[in-house]
Amino acid sequence: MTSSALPPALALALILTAPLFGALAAMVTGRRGPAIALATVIATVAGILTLLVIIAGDGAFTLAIGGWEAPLGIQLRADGLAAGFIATTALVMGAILAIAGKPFGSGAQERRSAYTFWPLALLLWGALNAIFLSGDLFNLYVGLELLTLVAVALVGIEGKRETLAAALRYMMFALMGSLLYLLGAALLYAAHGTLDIALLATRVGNAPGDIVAAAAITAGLAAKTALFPFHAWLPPAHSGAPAPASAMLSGLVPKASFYILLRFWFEAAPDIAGTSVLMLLGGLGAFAMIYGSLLALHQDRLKLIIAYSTVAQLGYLFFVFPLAGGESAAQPWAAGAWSGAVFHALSHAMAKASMFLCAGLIIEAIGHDRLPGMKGIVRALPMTVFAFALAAITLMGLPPSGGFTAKYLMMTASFAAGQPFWALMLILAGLLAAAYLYRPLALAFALPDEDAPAPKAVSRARQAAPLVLALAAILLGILSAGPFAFIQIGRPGAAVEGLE
Amino acid sequence: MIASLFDLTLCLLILAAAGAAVFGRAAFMAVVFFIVYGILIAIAWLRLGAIDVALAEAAIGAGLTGVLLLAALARITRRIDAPEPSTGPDRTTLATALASLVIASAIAFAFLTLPEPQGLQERVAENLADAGAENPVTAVLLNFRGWDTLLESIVLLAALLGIWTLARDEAWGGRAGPRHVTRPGGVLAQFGRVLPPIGLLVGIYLVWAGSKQPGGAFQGGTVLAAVWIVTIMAGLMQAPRVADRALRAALVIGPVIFLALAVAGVVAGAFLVFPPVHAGWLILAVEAVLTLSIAVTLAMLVFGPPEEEEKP
Amino acid sequence: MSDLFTIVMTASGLVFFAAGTLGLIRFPDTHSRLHALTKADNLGLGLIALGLAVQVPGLADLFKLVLIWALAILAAGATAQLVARIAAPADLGEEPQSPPDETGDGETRRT
Amino acid sequence: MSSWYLLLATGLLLTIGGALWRVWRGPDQADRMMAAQLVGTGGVATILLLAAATGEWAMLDVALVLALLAALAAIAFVKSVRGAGHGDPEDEAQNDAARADEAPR
Amino acid sequence: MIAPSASLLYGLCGAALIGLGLYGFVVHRRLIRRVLAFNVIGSGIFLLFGASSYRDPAAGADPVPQAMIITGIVVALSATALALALIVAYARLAQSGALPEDAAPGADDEDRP
Repeated sequence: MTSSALPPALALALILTAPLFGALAAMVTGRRGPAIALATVIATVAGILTLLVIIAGDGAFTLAIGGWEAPLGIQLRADGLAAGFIATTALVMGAILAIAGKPFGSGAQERRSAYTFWPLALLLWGALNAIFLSGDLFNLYVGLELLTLVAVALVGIEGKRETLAAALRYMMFALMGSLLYLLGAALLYAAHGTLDIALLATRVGNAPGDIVAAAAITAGLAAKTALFPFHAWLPPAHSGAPAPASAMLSGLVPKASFYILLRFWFEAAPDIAGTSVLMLLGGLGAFAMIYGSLLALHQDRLKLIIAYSTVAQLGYLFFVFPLAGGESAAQPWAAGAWSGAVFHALSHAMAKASMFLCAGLIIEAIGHDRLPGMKGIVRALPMTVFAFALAAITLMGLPPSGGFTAKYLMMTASFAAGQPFWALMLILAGLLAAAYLYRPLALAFALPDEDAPAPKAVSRARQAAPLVLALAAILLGILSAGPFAFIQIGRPGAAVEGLE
Repeated sequence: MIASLFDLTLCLLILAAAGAAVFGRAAFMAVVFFIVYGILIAIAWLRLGAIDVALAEAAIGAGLTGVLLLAALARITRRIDAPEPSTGPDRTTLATALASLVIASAIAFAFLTLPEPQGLQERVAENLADAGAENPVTAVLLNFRGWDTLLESIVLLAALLGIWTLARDEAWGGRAGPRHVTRPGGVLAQFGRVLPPIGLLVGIYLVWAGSKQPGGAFQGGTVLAAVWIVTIMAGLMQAPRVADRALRAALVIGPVIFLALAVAGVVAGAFLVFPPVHAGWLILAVEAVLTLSIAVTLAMLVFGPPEEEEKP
Repeated sequence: MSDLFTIVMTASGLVFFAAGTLGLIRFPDTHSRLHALTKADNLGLGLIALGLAVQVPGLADLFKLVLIWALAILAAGATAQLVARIAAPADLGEEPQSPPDETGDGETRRT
Repeated sequence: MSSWYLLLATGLLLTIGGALWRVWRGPDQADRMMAAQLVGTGGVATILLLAAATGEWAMLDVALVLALLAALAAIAFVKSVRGAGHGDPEDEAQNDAARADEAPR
Repeated sequence: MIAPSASLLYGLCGAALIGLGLYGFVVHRRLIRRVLAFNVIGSGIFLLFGASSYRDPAAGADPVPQAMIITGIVVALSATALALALIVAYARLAQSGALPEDAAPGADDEDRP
């Protein structure tokens, strides 16, 4: 599809290897973490820009690793969806790494967490990129395991009793999820002699093996995405880690397993989806949304509110399955629902990461994240509170944010499909998000208590990082036509309607 | 007929060992049963025509995992002796048993109704000449699906980083794990002297032979790691400091060279290619450095995070 | 001829293994079990390896057989001594070091 | 011959079954561990017979690895008795002095 | 009666192992037992996978699943090592081998006698 094979290969090689090289370098040198991270960002972003240009110009493409075509080898698949997730990840990682230089910088002596944070963060990035580009279910398994082990390590990086418990709880869910996924992959290979997603699409049918495999893969990935009832691990894990780690864990990590679910249900096994299964997934999502929101309302710590909000927000990602899968897949509204979910995943990644980074800065300033202590914090941290408010707009789904575009697309699809229940749930989700995010915001803008200790100053440069992310989430809404068209590139059965 | 008898007996033993590992009352007993189970599973792999997997299982499943479990158990039980919560056969365990039975039956049903096998034996055989390894499994691991293997070697490092993260801050930079003491000249110390030369030989042989017959970087690396572990447990050597540059270089050298090779493919407009002309020695070279990194990483996984406070 | 040799040797190898297992099951205390075990099963393995030695196709495989047996003896010798020290406190007048296996979780204790 | 080897191997599996019984009964940790050692040796012998039965002599490598690593678990076990898994299993009460400064906190 | 083939037997054995492990994983509260159960499930899946790729002994075992299984074994070992290290570190701080929600009331407070 491209005139020369060199630029696409170079772009993919940079995206796939730069974070891994960075991680290995950081593992050796120890105290150069921030500098290596900067170099990694530059190299990876160069690759991503090349990739975006290629995809926008010449369309989606695949690259057979080692020149071995499927089913023998592994195919890398670069389409609009992959590039969208990769670009968003790079933006979020860039902001996180920029802000992490202070808490995880090293002095004269190498420190434990300052050492391990950098290779872990870069490995997390490398794992995400590997997942987003992979077109092979077993290769995805290896990527997912890399991601999981790194994420568990990041949860436990504080080394306190509660965070270790959270890491262990997370690990137990994640291990079970991996095994289920692996079981499904094994059954699919046994039946069809390949794990390449494109080849599977033509081979997977409705045999018992395929159904058990699909069930296992879905359950496994749902556990990793913290879909209700597998959600219990998420809030303590995401809220217990240091802010930069939380931002990665909440904003990016669950998106990987959701992304594989999307690939699986819409590309590898589109024909297997029965209405009842898709309804169940959507229903669990609705349940997660309500449950997570209600618990978020009851939290008194900022990071816990944000973490429970993730349970809720991940919940309505799953509305995509009843709206765009199965019988709906051939319908005109499917593209809108699918794109809406992708928009939601991307804007949530930016907004949620921004919020956790804000929470981290607030903790830096006042020493804790208990709500009452946040009174009047806007005076000390105006940019941070502004970023938080912008991110909140996205999470509530108010215009003109990316979250609004997502909700608009999904609601339109929901009415078109004659399933208004999902639209109702989306409205409810927005209201609940407004409710649980109102409290911290209201307190931040309130008059500070007379006797409250003065917050510590936080540099403007560092406050800029979450602001950039929150602004990006808003921009995604304002400029939604471009990204909307872009993520459709290479989508099987891509349709044009949805955004008019 | 006799073959079936053997298979049936082996399956029953495997199930018995697994059942005891799951149901056994004492944790130590469960761990011992798990070690036994690993040995039996390795034999099962031989019956399934998978000698490479049997090697990996014998080295990892029966060997390293057992050591990890025993060491962890010793350190946990030293700290806790409180009776753990009962899990008698109440309603939840009954429901769990039922659910497990249903799931296992569903999987068995799915297995029994699998369509005609369409494996990749032929396709692998057709391309073996260009793959640089005569052993088809090695060809798949290093070449056809080399990206999996590259990521997997990094998974090991991720686990190690995770383990190092669990060190106490004061101990950071110090020697990995506790310091092992033994009586000089005792049985253990003697054994620790005799075993390593043999193990070194076997490990290197496995890597070298891996391109032609069963074996390879992971199996050989595991054996080498085991040798190092024995030497340290026998008190003949001390584990390296986690801050040691040489150690860290050894940990990453394999993945780094593999990654570099992957990037070099860009020149040909591809990713991770072994040019058929050079594939033979390239694969051997990659395997050699991978073995070193894998061996060091596996051993460090067993040693654990640094524990003693670093003396300035 | 060589087949006959193999059959006799491997069969007697199995007999020793069986004897070792019988001892493991029937002998009353840890120490005597240990004793029965290490002698019998290493002898059994040696006989089987010897029986197969006339069947292997190459010198390398013969060498491997020898190495396997040597390793087994070496490992069994060392571990038997080490375990015996732990398992036989009575002879040394020390308090028991190898606890009766109660490290467990007592998970079924109440049932 | 192949059937003969398999028959013998089946017999070996039965002796392994006997060892499993001892692992279950205990009563000491040492009993369990030594019974596991028997399974290891029996497993090595079984693999030798399987190699002979199938003519796949590459299986000997598996036996070699198993024999080489058989001692690993046993050493980890004897070490686990003292000092949270890193003490000296041969350390008797009278020569504790060397241990004093190595003792775990 | 048709003689059961090796692949059939080991495949069913794998399925049974998955069931056994699942039960153990859910029922046990001590984390180390869960890690054990995790490994039993894992090897059950591998056995099922390996058996399914050996259904036609004339064609030989498919090398691709073998390579995947070796990868899987190494990945499982990495996960096991990290999980065990976490459990040890947690036990050091909490004096418990189970997660707080699974520990018996008061079990956390009991020290070694």
